[in-house]
Amino acid sequence: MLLGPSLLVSAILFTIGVVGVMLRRNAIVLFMCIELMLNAVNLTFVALSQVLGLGGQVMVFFVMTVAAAEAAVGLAIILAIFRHTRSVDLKNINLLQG
Amino acid sequence: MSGQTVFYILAGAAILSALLCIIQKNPIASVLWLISTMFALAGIYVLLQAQFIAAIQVLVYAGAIMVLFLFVIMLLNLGRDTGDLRGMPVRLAAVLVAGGLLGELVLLARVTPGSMALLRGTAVGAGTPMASFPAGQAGAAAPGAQGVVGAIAEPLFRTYLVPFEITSILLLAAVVGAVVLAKRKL
Amino acid sequence: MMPIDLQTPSGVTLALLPEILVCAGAMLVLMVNAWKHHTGADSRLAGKVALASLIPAAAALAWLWAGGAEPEGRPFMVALDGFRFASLALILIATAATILLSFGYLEREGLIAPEYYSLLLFAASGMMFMAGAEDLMVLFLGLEVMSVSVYVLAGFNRGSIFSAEAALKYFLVGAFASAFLLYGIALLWGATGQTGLSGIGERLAGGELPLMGKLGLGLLLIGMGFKVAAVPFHMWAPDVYDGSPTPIAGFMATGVKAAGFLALVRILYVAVPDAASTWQPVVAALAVASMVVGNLVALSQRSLKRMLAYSSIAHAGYLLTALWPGTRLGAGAVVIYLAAYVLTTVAAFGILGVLGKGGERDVTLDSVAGLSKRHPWLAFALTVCMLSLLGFPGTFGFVGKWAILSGVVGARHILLAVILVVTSLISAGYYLPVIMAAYMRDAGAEDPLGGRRFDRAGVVTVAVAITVILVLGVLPGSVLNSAIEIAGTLVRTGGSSLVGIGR
Amino acid sequence: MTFSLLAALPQVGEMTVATGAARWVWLAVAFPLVGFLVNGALALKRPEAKTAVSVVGTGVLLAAFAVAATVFVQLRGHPPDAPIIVSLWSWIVSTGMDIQFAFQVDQLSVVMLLVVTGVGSLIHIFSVGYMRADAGYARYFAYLNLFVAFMLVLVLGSNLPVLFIGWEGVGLCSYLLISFWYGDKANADAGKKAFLVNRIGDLGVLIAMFLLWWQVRSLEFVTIAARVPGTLPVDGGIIIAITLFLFLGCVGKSAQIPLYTWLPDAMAGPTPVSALIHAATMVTAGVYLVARNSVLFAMAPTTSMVVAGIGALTALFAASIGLRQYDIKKVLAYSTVSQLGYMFLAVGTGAYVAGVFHLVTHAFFKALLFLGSGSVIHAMHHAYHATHSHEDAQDMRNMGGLRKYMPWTFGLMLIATLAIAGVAPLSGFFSKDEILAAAFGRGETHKIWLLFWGMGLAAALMTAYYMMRLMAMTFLGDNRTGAKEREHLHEAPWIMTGPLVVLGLLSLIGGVINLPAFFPAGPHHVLDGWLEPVVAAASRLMPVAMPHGATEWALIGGAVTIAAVGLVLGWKLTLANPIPTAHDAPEDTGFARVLFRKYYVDEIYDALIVRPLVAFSRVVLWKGVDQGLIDGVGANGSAGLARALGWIGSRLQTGQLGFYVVVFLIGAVWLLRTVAQ
Repeated sequence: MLLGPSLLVSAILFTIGVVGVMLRRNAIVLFMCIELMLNAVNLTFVALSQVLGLGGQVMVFFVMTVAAAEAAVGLAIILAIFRHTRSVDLKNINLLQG
Repeated sequence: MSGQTVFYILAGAAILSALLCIIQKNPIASVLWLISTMFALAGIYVLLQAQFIAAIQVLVYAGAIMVLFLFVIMLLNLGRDTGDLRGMPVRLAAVLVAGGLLGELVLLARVTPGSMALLRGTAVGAGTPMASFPAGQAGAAAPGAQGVVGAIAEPLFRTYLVPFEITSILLLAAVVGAVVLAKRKL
Repeated sequence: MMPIDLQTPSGVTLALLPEILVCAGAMLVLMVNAWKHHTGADSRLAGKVALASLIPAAAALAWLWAGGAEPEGRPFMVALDGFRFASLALILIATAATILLSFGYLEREGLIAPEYYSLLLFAASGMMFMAGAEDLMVLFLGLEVMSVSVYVLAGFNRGSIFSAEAALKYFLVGAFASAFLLYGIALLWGATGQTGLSGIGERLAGGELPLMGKLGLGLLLIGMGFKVAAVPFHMWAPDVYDGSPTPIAGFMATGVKAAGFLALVRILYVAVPDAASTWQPVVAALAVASMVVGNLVALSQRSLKRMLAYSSIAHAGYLLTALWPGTRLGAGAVVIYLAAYVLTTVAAFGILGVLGKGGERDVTLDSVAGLSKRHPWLAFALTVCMLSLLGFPGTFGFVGKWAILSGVVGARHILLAVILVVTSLISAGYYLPVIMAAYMRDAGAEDPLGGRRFDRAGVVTVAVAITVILVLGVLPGSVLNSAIEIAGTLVRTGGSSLVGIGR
Repeated sequence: MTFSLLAALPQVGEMTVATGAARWVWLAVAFPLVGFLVNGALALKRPEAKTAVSVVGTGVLLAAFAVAATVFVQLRGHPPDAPIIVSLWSWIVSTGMDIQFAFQVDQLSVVMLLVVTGVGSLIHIFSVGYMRADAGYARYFAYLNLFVAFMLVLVLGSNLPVLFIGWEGVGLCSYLLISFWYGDKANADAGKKAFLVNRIGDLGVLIAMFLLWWQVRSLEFVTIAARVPGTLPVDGGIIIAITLFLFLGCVGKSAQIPLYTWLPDAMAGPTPVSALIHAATMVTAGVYLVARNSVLFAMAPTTSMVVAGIGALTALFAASIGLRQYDIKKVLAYSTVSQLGYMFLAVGTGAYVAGVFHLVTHAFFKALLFLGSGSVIHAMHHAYHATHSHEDAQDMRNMGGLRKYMPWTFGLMLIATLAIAGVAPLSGFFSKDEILAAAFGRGETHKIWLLFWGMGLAAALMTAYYMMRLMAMTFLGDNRTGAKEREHLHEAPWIMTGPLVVLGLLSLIGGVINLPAFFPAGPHHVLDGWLEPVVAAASRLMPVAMPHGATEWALIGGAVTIAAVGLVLGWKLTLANPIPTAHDAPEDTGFARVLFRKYYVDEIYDALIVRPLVAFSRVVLWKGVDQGLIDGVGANGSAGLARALGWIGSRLQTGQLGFYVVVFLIGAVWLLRTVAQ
């Protein structure tokens, strides 16, 4: 059933996503790392749904919808900031502070 | 080749692609490696008997969402971005913190179907949403049949009707929001 | 009593009527937008439609509440109890106030895009789904509806780089936190086989949470901690409030935070009351950190907007303290404090909105100097807000703090009570100078408002809020009673013993 | 159980239903409140309408005094068996909690009511003359009226939360009035200091309140007094904690060691404010609180000893600082701190009546001294103003020989000086003597009280000395104001001197309210008898053995001698050498300098507490975390760019999303570790 190994892979992918979020300065790539984290969670859902029933797979479906919605809004926000700074590098995006 | 071997190969591919995705300086390369991860995951889903999810993983996730990313990167002409990674000290800090996180999450590897036996017997019992709808017996279907589209559609439109409707609102709100922000002139 | 069968589509429709009507309102606004889209009057019209569409939602809520709607059989997907109704009422109040305060603000700032109101209503419906969720999936999706809308609203001032930055920061950290929340839901589901909150509660009754469940609960708390801006998941809040249009900053500080806390109460009190030994230390630590950091950093702020942002972090700490006991009194204290906080904060951000322009980033103590001379009523309202936030006796804020302290002391956590009192003493250090400046410093040659005025909607909103703060500060009895009664409905549906009771 | 614990226990403790005038006691609060509203409105709309402000401002106080007097007469005619509770409305009512907004009328609150409204009226009248020229005249009276309203809520409240409203309210008004002349940054700082120090004390009251709620399930004074003796063990940990936290509140509000530093700074406000708030009324709230909860303190002998010890120490310490001050108001400020110490010595000893007695007489003579000094400052200020001199109008080295120009003020202040010094048969003599006798008597049960008594005696000597020094420097000897200024010195107008005369009379004969048995004339122990119902329960728990016969006479003889010696020393030593004016005066040296610098307490607090805090936040949070971590960790010099764009406020909030995420994750890792255990 590969439950334990699947959960482990999921945890590793989630952590890689987290590392990516910390490491990257490009807003789009950073957002991709968040997508990676969502994918890792999906793996957990699918793995657990072997034991707990199809509910998990339905949830994956919802997560994909959420990811799509977030992608639409997120990329729009990134476009908006690009219009102001001509860059999506987070090191330039720190006017608000203190 | 046994299923187990395939699983480990796919898992290795997924992790490797993910790692490459986060360390590639070129955003386009990152996107491609992320898509590679998603394909590997789709393979794992098939092994875990979630064929439908595997299909939409490829179609929706890798196919649609990631293409949108690629499109925006191309649109903004960010392909040649360099020096995108944070400096060495941050990398060290990131690895340390992530090590702590993984150290906690890795405990999940110990979970086995056996340790969840208690739940398995009651998974589709009186307490689950799935059994709440008289017709919603899909959960009781044999594992082999779980990949069938109908088996997912059934709970989706019955048990999970409310969340499903909420996703429609979510998508509408996202579309309105994206238009408001991205349109050049309102 | 009005039993509603949540298993049937018609029952669910009935139970979700307030949410559905708010969504319908949002779509109605969109349709109005399609024809009227250009002038300030169009924007105002959209606002009025949005406001009007809250009325049927409120009526539906009142009908459900007064009729004593309750689930036939087990609760399913959506809760039907006094606590949900009170939650929805709070969210509707925050939304209505935000709409009223937005009329004048949007015109003044030239933000003529009627989609604003539709997004506001979408966000409100998300909050309502979230706060009334009986199922983790509904909770997550409600949270996403709310978040996606608020991300956009934060960046609504498209001409301002600050607004864009606020949206980006809020979005990136928010999506990041959502992933944690989702992981938590997955693991909690994995540990219990349930996504229904009362189902989880029943499964856990009397037993111990397995490790997977504990990790799930932890991840869930991280995600929710982000939404309510609890330290150390708070870093986004000051920047995002700072950059967002002021009514939206107020909406984030009130609606988003209220929805977060109400959902958190439901999760902790209905799903995992028996794991209190797991979550109580975490909640206590987050509470202490939020109170200390929020209040200390607020001391060093010059900009009033940022000061209010840090103050809202501190208030998240107070609310976490209220949450801690796990008793009926604890849930009641959250409701009562939220009510006080929402009213006060809405009014405070409303006043902030007329004190400055272009996002109010430059409003400092100097901007309110001598306010009492030229605008005595505005100065008075500001004073009441500050005193209520401070928890001064005679204001609603004091009653809220009183309720929190009663709950915490009743559950025998004296240290938490002491820290709450000490940190709210510290908060005098930044609330009082505002009053000082308004009354005791001389105004400059120019009118501090520079000709800006509240329109009628703004005046009415702030006046009503201030009146309620004062009246309930002096006569809080009935509200306190009903808050505890409301909390009772939640604890009963939990169906398991709560920590504190029975000791 | 938590919840059922909250179920209201039946109210125990006797109380009487209000009848007659007592029912209308709330008018005493309502009048000043109306005065505040009217004057506040005038301040905003027509600040130039000074006559209206004067009439309203003082009228409401006189009306309140009339109410107080009527209630007093009623109580005197028909002494109730138990406190009269006048419940106005249900304030915080919820399941298991019923806090009424109620006033408690009994012998103690009526005494306080009379003092606050009586002395308050006189000070209001004085203010009409003193503040007339000030632009913020209406605002001043609005604050003053508001203060009186809060003060009356404080003394009338029938439970701790209502008292707390007043307690916080007077603190707020004090803050507003100290920084009344806010243009000067020092004044605003003094106000802030007073407020913050007071909040530390308020914290104590709040915690005590919740401990009481937890243990006794009531916050009504009557119920607490009835219920506590049966439920809590005498001198047990809980009762000690409750009383110590209450006392922390008193220490803050009544300016005792170690929280006294705000009071001398509070002299930055107008002088009548100092008289009303920082001498006669608000600062005595702590003494009132102890007397009001005498049963609790009597049940905690350990706390009582702490109270008495802190009181004695403060009396001595503050008096010694007073020896070398040059600012006339500073001398009086330290004198107030010292006299408050006496009152705490009394209530800590169990002599609650003596404490209240001294509170009353102190209100008379200290208000007189402050108002008198106000007249002096008024005169000096006018003189300097007329010649456009910038000398310090409050420095006693610039005064001298004012007796000639201000005979009334001199005479009246002399009465007050003799009263505070404890010269028989003035008011201060009786009250101070009663305190010292009680402390001495208690020495039989525990030797440490003999030490407290000795400290009180030493403080008495110093009191007599510094007061006479003040009089000598101000009114005797040659005038040092300056030749040109001299001709502008004159007595204050009658509207200011009038109240002084009344206060002088009260200082003179105020002792009559509680004459000791040995005194040849008059009714004896009136106040003892009057307050007997209030303190009876506490007195039974902690009886005070007053010395009698030869011991008593010896004590009185000693006290009078000490007062006489102090007075003579103060007079002779001060005038032994010519006093240089403030301008030419050399720096003090040696111990005198230590005294002048008030034992460097402000500096020590600054060095030990304030600066480390500031340094911590600056060095650790900013330099360490921000500059060290952020820049050091290398955000590629982004911090530099950011700084160029202008940093606002907190430095930890760098605006760098990456840093936020790292903080987020550190929190997440910690949180998961905590829950996974």
